[in-house]
Amino acid sequence: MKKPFVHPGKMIEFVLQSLFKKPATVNYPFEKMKMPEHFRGKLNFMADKCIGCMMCVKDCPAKAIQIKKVGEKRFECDIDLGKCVYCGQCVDSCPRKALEITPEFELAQIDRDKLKIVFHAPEPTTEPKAQ
Amino acid sequence: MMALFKMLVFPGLLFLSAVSLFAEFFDRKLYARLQNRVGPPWFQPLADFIKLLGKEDVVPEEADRRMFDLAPVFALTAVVVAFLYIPMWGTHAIYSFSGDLIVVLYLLTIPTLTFFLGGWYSRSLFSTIGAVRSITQLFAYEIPLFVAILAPAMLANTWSLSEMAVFYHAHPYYWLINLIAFGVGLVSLLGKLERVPFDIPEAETEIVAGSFTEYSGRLLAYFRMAIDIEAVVGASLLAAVFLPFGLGLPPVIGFVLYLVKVFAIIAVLALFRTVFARLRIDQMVEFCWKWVAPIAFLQILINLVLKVFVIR
Amino acid sequence: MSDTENVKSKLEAKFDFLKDKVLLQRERRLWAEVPYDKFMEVFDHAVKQLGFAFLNTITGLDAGADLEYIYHLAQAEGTMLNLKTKQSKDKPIKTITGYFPSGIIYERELVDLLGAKIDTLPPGIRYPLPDDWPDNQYPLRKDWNADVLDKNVGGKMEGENLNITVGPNYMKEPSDFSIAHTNDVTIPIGPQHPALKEPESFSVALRGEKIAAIQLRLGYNHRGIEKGAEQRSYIQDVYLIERICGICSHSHSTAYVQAVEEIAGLAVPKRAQYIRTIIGELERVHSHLLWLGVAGHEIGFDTLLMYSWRDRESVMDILALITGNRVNYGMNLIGGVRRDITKEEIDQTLKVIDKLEEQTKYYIQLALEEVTLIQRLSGVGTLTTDDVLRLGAVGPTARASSVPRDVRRDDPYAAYGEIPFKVITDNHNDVYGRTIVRMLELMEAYGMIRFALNNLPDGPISVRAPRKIPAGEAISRYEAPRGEDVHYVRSNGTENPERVKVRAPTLANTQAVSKMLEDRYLADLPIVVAAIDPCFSCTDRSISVVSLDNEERKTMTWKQLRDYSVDWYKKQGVDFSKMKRSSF
Amino acid sequence: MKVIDKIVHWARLKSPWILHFNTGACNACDIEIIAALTPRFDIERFGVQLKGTPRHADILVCSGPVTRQIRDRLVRIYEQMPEPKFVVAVGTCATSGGVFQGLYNILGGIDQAIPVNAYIPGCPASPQAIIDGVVKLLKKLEESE
Repeated sequence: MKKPFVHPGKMIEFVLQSLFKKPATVNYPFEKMKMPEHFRGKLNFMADKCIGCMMCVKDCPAKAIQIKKVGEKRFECDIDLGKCVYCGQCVDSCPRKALEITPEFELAQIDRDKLKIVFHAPEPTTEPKAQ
Repeated sequence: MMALFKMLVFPGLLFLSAVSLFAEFFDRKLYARLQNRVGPPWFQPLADFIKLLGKEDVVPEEADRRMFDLAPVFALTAVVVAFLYIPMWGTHAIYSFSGDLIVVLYLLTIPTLTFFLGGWYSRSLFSTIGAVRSITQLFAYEIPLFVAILAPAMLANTWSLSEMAVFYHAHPYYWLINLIAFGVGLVSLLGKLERVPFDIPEAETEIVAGSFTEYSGRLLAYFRMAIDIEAVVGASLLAAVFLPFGLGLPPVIGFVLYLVKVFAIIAVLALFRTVFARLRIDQMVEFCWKWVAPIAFLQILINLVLKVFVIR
Repeated sequence: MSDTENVKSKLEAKFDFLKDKVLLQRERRLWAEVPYDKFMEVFDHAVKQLGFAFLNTITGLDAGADLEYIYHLAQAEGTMLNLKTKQSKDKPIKTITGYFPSGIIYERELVDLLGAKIDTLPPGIRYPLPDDWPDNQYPLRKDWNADVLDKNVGGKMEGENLNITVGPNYMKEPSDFSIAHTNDVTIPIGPQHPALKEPESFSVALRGEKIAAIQLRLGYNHRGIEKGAEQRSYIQDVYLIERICGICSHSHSTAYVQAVEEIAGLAVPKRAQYIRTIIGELERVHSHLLWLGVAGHEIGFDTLLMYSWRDRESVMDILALITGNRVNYGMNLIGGVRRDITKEEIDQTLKVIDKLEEQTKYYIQLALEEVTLIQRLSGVGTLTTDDVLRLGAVGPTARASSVPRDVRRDDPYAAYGEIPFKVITDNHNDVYGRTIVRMLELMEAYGMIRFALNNLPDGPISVRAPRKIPAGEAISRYEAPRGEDVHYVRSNGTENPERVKVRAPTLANTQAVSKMLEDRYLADLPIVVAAIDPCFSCTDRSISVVSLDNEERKTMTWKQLRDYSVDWYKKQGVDFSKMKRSSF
Repeated sequence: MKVIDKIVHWARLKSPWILHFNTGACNACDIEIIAALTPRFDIERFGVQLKGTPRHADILVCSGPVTRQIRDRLVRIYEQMPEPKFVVAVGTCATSGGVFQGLYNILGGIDQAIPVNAYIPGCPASPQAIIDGVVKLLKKLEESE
């Protein structure tokens, strides 16, 4: 095998240049970082749009979402952020766009139970849905 | 009383610890900046040290308790004592006698031996392999280091560091003769401190942390401190032997100059560890004996010739 | 007549009972069902006469009283012959390790997961199930239920004192590590070890600094995805299969959806094909940059890790921008892709690609010139062309040994048929060669992404797929960054697949690791293992043992096994009796 | 004595050394953990160092659902760590099993085997999310004193 041309310390020049450059490091968490607009983070549920078809529950690969009927055309949604894999399939499956995905990613919790979030149904006193 | 102060506070243990912790920070920060990242804050080595002191000590059941505990303490003691014989500024160390150079070299070998003992008596597989590698490596870099330091000593015709300083102070520019040996010294120091490309005894991806795999808490803190101090003492030794210029300056400026020399050497070591990959143990030994040792002997030859025909 | 038709007619001419029975599903896909008593004959003919020299995998299925086996064979030209056969559950089938040594893991898998009986399988440790798995429980059988398992039982403790033992007695099980000489020190590497980012366990017998023998236990990552995929719907499976591996997630999900689309007869729009290709190549870029950094880390060159990962972040940004996630992109959908690429995204990607190209050129320079790098990579982990063919290595590992095996060219999928690119090969046969191959592949990938973005066809990005996929079967191949990824899907007309079989590239490559480590130093282990770019979460299997030294085996049972394996290896051209004990 | 305790507590918060252990993950979280160490995110800013041995580590960073084969190894590594020690579960799988829930070789989240101090969901948890989780854990520790 032919021995390649060697050059010990080839990187010296390159790394010394870095001394005079700003580091590539971002100042997170002291400065908030903006995720791309379509980044898949925490889910949001708009209870007034839900029709209770359960397509999201059916298609969820991680059993993270539950829809409960709490009254006439009123649905409550439990999402376990500790189970959700943030794939967004439920958003795609929903025929009424009742679910949306937000770029929020800072979801860490000390307490496991705090990862279970509930989106309550709108109060029945509010005017019954138009249309 | 003054002697005790000198030994324990300035420029002894306390001062040395502070400089060593700062040197570790300097090394890590520079390493990080060379890698285009921010790196640790200035207090990081101190925080690491205090945290480790406050942690639980776990001693493996199979380990030899006494040797396991003693090894880090030995290492720490040896390097601190070695420091007392190295002149920092001016021409005089805290203590000196006519053979102190040999004692210093000897004391600087002890940390490596304690790495071996600590690793060996951990009785863990990774520690054992790390320990054996430490010793194998010792034979590779130690002889070139001795020979390299022999060269300037020969020129000065003394075995005392302080007397060497006097000689080079009397003959400025003579230190330029020893530059080749200085290079050898730097390479050997890399091996002594077990740094990339010679970090084979603690190669993380092969044997976890080598000799230190089983150490935790206080004992690990001592070992880390010993290595930090060894870095400063090693750099001081190289500075005293190979860079003896500006010795007649007033104390404060002389002290600053000394620090500049030491940190310059540490910076070079940091640069080395940034740009090289780790060698294998066989490659390392081969490199040291094929290249480093002959170069050191070349320096001896040069100095002999100069001594016989030029300097007298 | 095309090559595939040629093979079909040859096969039908040779065997009467196959007359008009060889199904030509599409170009390069042949299926044939053979009764078991004739099977070995057909198999032998296909391998030796028709040039099907590469075993992709063996799929096993539970078919009631019988077990069904499908042997997926491939030709260098890209034609795949899928030989099906059935054998009763309590009757053994013959091992095919005589033809393909690499087949041993696929057969082990059949034994563990389906309870197949294989006639004289070479000795070795089990895979992929845990050590304390109950007897006679075969998870892939249709009537099997996970309820029989104790919820709170993990694997048994092997080697009680992991970090605090000296001597060769550590490996109490799963099989006694008796290949090692008694004077050797056996060290465990893994499942938690700094060199390994994933859990797998190497037992390395060391003589001095040299490796005398090595044994690999995988399966720490075995999760049971294949069974899980049968219990979930096709839609859920896309996400489950995407998470087989986080680094090549797009590869797995694309391979899977392609198989399902083929069964359902969906015509995926051109634009979707291009987008899949673009994401696939972006994934290759991020994976190869990742590999470069990891390789640097394994040889103590952390600066390389830092710089290559710094540059990789810009690819991650692009992927997050286009797909909505940094890893596990969720881009695929049965019938197309979920998101379109906008004009701004194209512009931004092109910009990043230009920058990365500059940087990659520098890394190539660095790899060619930095002396410590060459010292550590060159001549290490040698795998000759013959070894590659014999052990069935794939991807850059094969291509660095002058084997131009690349599915993108041999069996084009997505938009690869329309995008010009070169298959990179190298003749160094070592880790150095693999580095060069990956770096040059990066350059190719930039070109392909640029071409695909500039020639992106207009149109829809997906077609509607039914929830119930009609009965059928298909096999899909995909050139993942690590090598060829194979997915076999069989449907039965319901919402859930009947069987999903995954053969990840690392599984094919692990076979070569033991070979590469023969007579090397311990220090080479991390880089050699890293050089195949292992992804054990894809693999979660375990592999065979290659030993340098098998003198002084004492126990009778082992002697038996030994005689068998010596014979067995002799057939492969390795004669242990002639091997000398290596000394340090 | 009080002052010394305070200093040690301060040091502990400023020097969290981590040990990364993959308990059967798909690699996505693992590469994101490594990414958090590299220049873009560089968690050495907070004194975090990745260590190879449990003896040196303060925080065990786990990723992935716990497979049957790995469970006891996980417990043993946890036991080898010197006190005080903390566990962070990175990613949805480590939190609950995620997409792998119900598979036969999976036991569920890390908390099925060892106690967990912080959960970082995400599939995978991005490096920013990991930093966020570690910072939240450190904040919690700071308050606990």
